[in-house]
Amino acid sequence: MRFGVVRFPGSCDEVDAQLAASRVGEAVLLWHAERDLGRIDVVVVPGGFSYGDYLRPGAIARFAPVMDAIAEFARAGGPVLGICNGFQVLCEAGMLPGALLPNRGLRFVCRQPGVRVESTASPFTAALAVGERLSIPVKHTTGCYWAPEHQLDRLEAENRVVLRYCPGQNPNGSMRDIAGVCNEAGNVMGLMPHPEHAVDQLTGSADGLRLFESVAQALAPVAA
Amino acid sequence: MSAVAPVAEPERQALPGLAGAQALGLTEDEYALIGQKLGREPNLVELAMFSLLWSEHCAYKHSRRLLATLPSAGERLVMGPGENAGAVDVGGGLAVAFKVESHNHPSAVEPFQGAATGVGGILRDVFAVGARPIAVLDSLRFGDPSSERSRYLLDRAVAGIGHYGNSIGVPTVGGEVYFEEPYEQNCLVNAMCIGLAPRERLIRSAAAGPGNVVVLLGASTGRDGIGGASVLASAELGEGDAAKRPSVQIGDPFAEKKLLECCLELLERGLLVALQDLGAAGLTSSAAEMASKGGVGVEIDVARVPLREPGMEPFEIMISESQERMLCVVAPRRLDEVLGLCARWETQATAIGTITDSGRFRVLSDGAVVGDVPIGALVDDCPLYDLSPRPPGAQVYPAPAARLTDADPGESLLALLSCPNLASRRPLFEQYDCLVGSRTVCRPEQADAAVLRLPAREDAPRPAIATSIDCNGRRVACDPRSGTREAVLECAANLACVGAEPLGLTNCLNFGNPEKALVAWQLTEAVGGLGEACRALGIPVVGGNVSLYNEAGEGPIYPTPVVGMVGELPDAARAGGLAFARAGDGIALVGPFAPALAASELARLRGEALPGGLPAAEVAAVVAAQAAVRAAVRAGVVTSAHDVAEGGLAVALAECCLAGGVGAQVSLAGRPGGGPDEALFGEGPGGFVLSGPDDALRALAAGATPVAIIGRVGGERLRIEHEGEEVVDLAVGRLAEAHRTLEALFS
Amino acid sequence: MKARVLVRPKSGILDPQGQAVQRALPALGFTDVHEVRVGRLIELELDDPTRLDEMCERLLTNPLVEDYEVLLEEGARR
Amino acid sequence: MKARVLVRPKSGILDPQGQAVQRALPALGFTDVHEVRVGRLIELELDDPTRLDEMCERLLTNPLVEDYEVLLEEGARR
Ligand SMILES: Nc1ncnc2c1ncn2[C@@H]1O[C@H](COP(=O)(O)OP(=O)(O)O)[C@@H](O)[C@H]1O
Ligand SMILES: [Mg+2]
Repeated sequence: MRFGVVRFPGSCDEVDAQLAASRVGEAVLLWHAERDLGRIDVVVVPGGFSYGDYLRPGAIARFAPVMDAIAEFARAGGPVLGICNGFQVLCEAGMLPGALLPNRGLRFVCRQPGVRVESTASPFTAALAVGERLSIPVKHTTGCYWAPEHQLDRLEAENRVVLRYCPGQNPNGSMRDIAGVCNEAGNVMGLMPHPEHAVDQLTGSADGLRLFESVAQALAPVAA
Repeated sequence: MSAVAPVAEPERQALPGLAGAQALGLTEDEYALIGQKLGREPNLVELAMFSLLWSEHCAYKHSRRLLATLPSAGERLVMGPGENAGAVDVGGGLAVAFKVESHNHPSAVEPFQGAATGVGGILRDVFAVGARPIAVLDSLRFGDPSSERSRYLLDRAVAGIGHYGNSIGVPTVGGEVYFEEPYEQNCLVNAMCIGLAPRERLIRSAAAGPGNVVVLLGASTGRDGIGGASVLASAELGEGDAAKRPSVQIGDPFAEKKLLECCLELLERGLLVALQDLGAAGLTSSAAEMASKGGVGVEIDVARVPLREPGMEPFEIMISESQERMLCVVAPRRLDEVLGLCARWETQATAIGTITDSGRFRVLSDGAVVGDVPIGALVDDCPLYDLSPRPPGAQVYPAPAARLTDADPGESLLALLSCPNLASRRPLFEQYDCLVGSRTVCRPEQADAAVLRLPAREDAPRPAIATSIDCNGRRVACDPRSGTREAVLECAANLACVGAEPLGLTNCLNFGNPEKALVAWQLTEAVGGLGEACRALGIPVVGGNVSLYNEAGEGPIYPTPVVGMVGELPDAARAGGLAFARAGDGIALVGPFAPALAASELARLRGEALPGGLPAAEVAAVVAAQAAVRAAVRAGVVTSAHDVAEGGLAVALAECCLAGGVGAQVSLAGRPGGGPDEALFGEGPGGFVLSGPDDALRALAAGATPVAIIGRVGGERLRIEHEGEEVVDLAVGRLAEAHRTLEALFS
Repeated sequence: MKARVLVRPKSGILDPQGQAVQRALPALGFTDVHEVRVGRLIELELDDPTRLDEMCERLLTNPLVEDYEVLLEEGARR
Repeated sequence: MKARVLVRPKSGILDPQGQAVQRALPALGFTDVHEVRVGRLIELELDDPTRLDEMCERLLTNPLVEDYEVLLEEGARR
């Protein structure tokens, strides 16, 4: 079980993601300029401010050489998790539907909202139960999830809205309280909350660890 | 004067003379002294260099003698004042480096960029010593938020701090903000940074090895902040501020993130002889200070410096304050490796000069000498000035505007909770990432100090450090010596409440014009009080910063010696929170607390004049009470601990209720003759509110520290009796509503 | 040659920045502004404008949520 | 009427966004772009354009670090 966590210039949460992943498996950093992922079972595109978030969050990072390899990995069914800036990168790259717009409040917001599991279609939530409530922090300026209404309907119909903010706790104005979505095949998931910052009760919550455990479990037979 | 004039293009070398020197802020005597040191008149490049290094900001000409009186030694000290940041040992082979610095005047001109580049600058000071920044704290002062300008400054400064800290991935874990009229025209924006490093990897900035290469890292050089150090940082703000505006520096946290990772990797691989940040006075001060510390000379060719703007003059390049740059010294055989690593981090790196054994700073332009000065003269020979302190006959600060009249204790409590100095800081700190780095155990509003986890070690699975930054300028204005002592004690009290023991202190002395007798007195008294308190706590001052000339219009700001402290605790899992959490717990008032209304927040709301003095605290008894609280928290026998500060005991109780979402019933006895207001809202050092099982609270009284069980946690209301009469009865929800008022400033 | 790319949120896309500006105007005495949209301006100095659309679609804008318009220096053409 | 305000970093003022975009372009095959500046676009629908300069200076731009230019809908004048 080997996680590869991408490091772009300007990534900030990559080491935290590596630490979180290393609680359930091995975890290495993947340099943005690499074209070859090596032997990797799960890719994490982490949070932070790749390329300073200049122009638009994720707009420049999605052209990094490593992204071609990640797209290839995803096409082959490999699990990819985009967290916060990583979610933005995956949307910009067209690997996930929709876009992330500036928060309604226009400010950076760092908060610990409740998040409800809506779907177990992704390997990152396969081991969780629909309806479970997780406490996972968010911290971002551009986290308002947006997609055209018909696409939102389709996402819901296809069970691809993976996480929603609990009622009244939407921190950014995301449409339909969406906090995380996955692609059609379910193997690529993006979310604004930071599960890597919720892996230890000592630092506030261990609920985020469940996502890492879930994907490890989902892959276990393969890895064995 | 002398015949050894430097060789240079003559048209660039017209001598600026005394008039030029004065325009750059030097005095006639200083100009004469420069001529003496050089043996001739300085040219423009040389004069620009002197004017900056001999400015208040770089030379500390009015404060150095005072600073020398501060205790700067200690068992745990690793690096003291004189380096970019001081450092203390935190065990396990690790050291923590920290420093606080001001960016007041740039923030008054352009608050977003001023605050952002303030954070960028203090981060560089910390990674310049080889430590990875792991936390930022901010200390802010603005005028009353009823003024549009204050709201604008607040809004933009907070956004700027968040922008830089969040983007670079260093958590902002704590801070403070006060709103008082004397800061209306001259806001204060101080930022503190804490860094972590293996002890043996800390690096000093002394250059060494003639023949070694001087490499400039990071951003290209533009005309940012030309004259910034002398104009913005050392002169009173006033009319014509608009004219100073073109020198605004723009922060680029993305560039600094790459620079930071690059520098740390260069150090980890042992590729650098010395490292130094470029701050005020840019290349001039960093190169001169590195050479001075190493007792060597340096040669820099300005033609090799990558420029952002065409046509920059050599003097502009030498003093530009463009951000996100560092200077390092590299052995020639390591140069390629250094340049290669920088390229990988997309960080520009250029060899711009060499270390020499001449003891001189030579500036070249395409090989031609355009400036040549002895390093000693630049760095060490600035004249120091004695202050002429004189205590004022009467309080000089006007009474604050009255905002509250005829209030009963319940109304006073609500007014206090909702006043800008005491209302919840959530609307500020939610704009800061307090989590990145995975170390944050106690977040803002959870505990009196931020707690950051350190790597596990054999003797301690969850070691941690705690940090806090404090200063109540209004109390310092009443009594600079006692007020400063109180600021230090308050910081240490915050640490005690999470179970941490202080290891060291940093400070930023924000004062007015030291050439005025009043300010000189404030400064002298404050530094005296700072030293006394540090000695009482047995901790060193590891470094700091001085920001003078903070005045505009009506006179000086409140004297504001901001104190930042770092302490250690053995077990992060036992870090104390401030929240009442268990119904049925007893509530104890612990410590030699002697509440007084004079100079309190309530007195301010009532528009009372500032008293000319504060009651002298029994420092030793306060320190002993802190030790008792710390021991109880570390033992894990109490549920919560919170110190009594602004707003007095009633506000402290309300804060414990708010944090836990639970009520309390409390019964107080007063000083004979003192009314309920004094017992409820009086202030002074040395008081703590603890909750927990009664026997644990009673056990605290085993030492000499006074302990009184005053109530019980539970219910949904805060009820306070005074001398048997109920004086407060408020729902916790009502308290919460009052506490939320700052939200309105950010909508 | 110089080119300017004007990028704006597509109609129908929420523009909180524009709304914030619009809300702030009346207090400053500007009462006749009916709508405000805030977008981005990108100014380029380049040799060959023929690939500007491609540049806009791939990098400079997010076509899902943004519209753009290219203004060329007078006299220039694509 | 419609007005557009183009806001850009003053010359000489650091433009980190422009730099980041410029550095990203070659990898996408755009090798002929010599300079990029990133600013803001503000589009307004308003009745009276005479006070636009005042609006720009007081609210829409930060005159310390930004320049601006007003483009009016064709035919309109101030
Ligand atoms: N108030 C103070 N207390 C203790 N040390 C101080 C104080 N002010 C400045 N210093 C020390 O003096 C040195 C020079 O400070 P400064 O010029 O601000 O450093 P830098 O150029 O690295 O920012 C530093 O080592 C700093 O820690
Ligand atoms: Mg320094």
